[in-house]
Amino acid sequence: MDSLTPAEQRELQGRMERKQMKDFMNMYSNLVQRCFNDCVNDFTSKSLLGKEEGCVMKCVDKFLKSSERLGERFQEQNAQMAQQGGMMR
Amino acid sequence: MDSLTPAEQRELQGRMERKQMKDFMNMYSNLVQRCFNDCVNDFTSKSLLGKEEGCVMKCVDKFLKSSERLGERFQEQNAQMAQQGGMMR
Amino acid sequence: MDSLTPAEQRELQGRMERKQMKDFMNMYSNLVQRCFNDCVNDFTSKSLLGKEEGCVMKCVDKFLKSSERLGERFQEQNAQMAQQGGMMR
Amino acid sequence: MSFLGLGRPQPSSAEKLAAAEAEIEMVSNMFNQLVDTCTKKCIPADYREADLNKGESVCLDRCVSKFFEVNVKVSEKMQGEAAQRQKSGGMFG
Amino acid sequence: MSFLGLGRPQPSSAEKLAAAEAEIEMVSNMFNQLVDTCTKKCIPADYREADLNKGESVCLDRCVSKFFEVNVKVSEKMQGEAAQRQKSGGMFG
Amino acid sequence: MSFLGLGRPQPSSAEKLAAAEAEIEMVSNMFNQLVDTCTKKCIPADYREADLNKGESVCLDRCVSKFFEVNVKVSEKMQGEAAQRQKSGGMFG
Repeated sequence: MDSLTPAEQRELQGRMERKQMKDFMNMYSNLVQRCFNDCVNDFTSKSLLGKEEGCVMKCVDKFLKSSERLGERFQEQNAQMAQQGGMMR
Repeated sequence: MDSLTPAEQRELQGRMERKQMKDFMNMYSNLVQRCFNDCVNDFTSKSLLGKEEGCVMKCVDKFLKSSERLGERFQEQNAQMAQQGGMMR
Repeated sequence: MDSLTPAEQRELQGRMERKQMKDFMNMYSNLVQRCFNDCVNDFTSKSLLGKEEGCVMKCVDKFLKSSERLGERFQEQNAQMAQQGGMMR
Repeated sequence: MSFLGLGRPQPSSAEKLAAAEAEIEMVSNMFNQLVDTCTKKCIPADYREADLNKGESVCLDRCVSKFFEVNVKVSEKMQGEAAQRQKSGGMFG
Repeated sequence: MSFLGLGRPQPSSAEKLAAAEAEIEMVSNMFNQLVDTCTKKCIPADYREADLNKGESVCLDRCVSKFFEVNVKVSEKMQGEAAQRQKSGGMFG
Repeated sequence: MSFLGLGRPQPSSAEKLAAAEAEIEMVSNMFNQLVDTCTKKCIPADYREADLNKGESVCLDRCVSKFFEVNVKVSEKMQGEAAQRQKSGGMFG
């Protein structure tokens, strides 16, 4: 990556920002889909039941904490692998 | 969105048309995958059985009717939410 | 497709190569996800068990062989359909 | 139409377009997920008849309503989390 | 190669390319789904041996054949639906 | 950072950017799959409490470790396959 010119790095930076935005939106909608799927199963009412809402809130919390922990471990492993000269050696 | 110039609106329009085409293709292939998955389970023959074909046809019909109904409700809810000043208030 | 100019064909070629690279990466990560899902279920240890590793290796092998066979059949069917004048006639 | 706070004024033309596009894409993705989720919840996989019956139709309507409600709850919660995370510099800043 | 009627003559160069690209992408997506669907239907998840056995091979071949047949049936049906929908202006015009 | 051998010097600017982008995208996709896979393996779907408990945390850590190990094994294997396939001209050349 160090062989990119400054202009190329700026372009890459821009693309990465758009990608981050897209990733965030994907993460958000996966989160909604998963928590909806796991928590909402009663369609005899039009509004969320109290226990469904509680489940969704705990699901979101748990998912965010998991993602954060997984992100930390992922970066550690990635750094370790980079030191060993990449996955392919 | 009203802050876009006419040229920007045309560009956005074009991108949206390409997106619609892509969405249609995705919808189509999800439909095929779902109906195939739910209806085709016999691999002792090379051709579709009569009951498999009947199942696929009803599956497609039902999926299109569901999507249409979901589309109507989605637009109603979206309009209602826009009136209340967006999801974020 | 024969109505494309040489310049258009080169541009299309380039896009297809980028798409192939993307397809390969998707195939690779689906493969990892599937084999991980099916083979790794013990989280009392930090390293892969012998039987987990064996399962992953056989899973990869089997998946590559399946994909190859499916690719051959797919091309045959596609060619046959093209002769009959396309899916839509 | 201002979902998750996208769509606020942006300087350059490319950025304005990208923001508008992202907003439309978000709504469209949300619809696709709604279709996926609610048909799975409400339509049994045996397909006995081509028409939606009464029970299925009502289930779909309620599913849309609950799906929006969950989206509102989750996005409110995420905004709170985002504010907290902005300092600590987490992965989804 | 004219899947779902894509690929008819288009005026501008960008549109021609987009149509050709869409056609190739459609075929490629169809293949990816085929792989996903047919391996799930035909390959048991225990992976006792690295090779495809006879039963798995035959199942894969028949799965491809049935997958194409379903695609033909569904796309014929969708064309009928599309013609009907064009007047009423539904979501998938 | 040289995952699957991407990132080697490329002539044109567009190609260099595409390679760098592909590399970043690969790492990012891998993370997304890791999140998907490991939360499904380690977090039960009943959500009794908002916090991660000890067992869930340890399971997530080990899941990451095993997920990387599987990636290394699979990519080594694929490199071998790729070398073999290059002659026969298979689909994933």
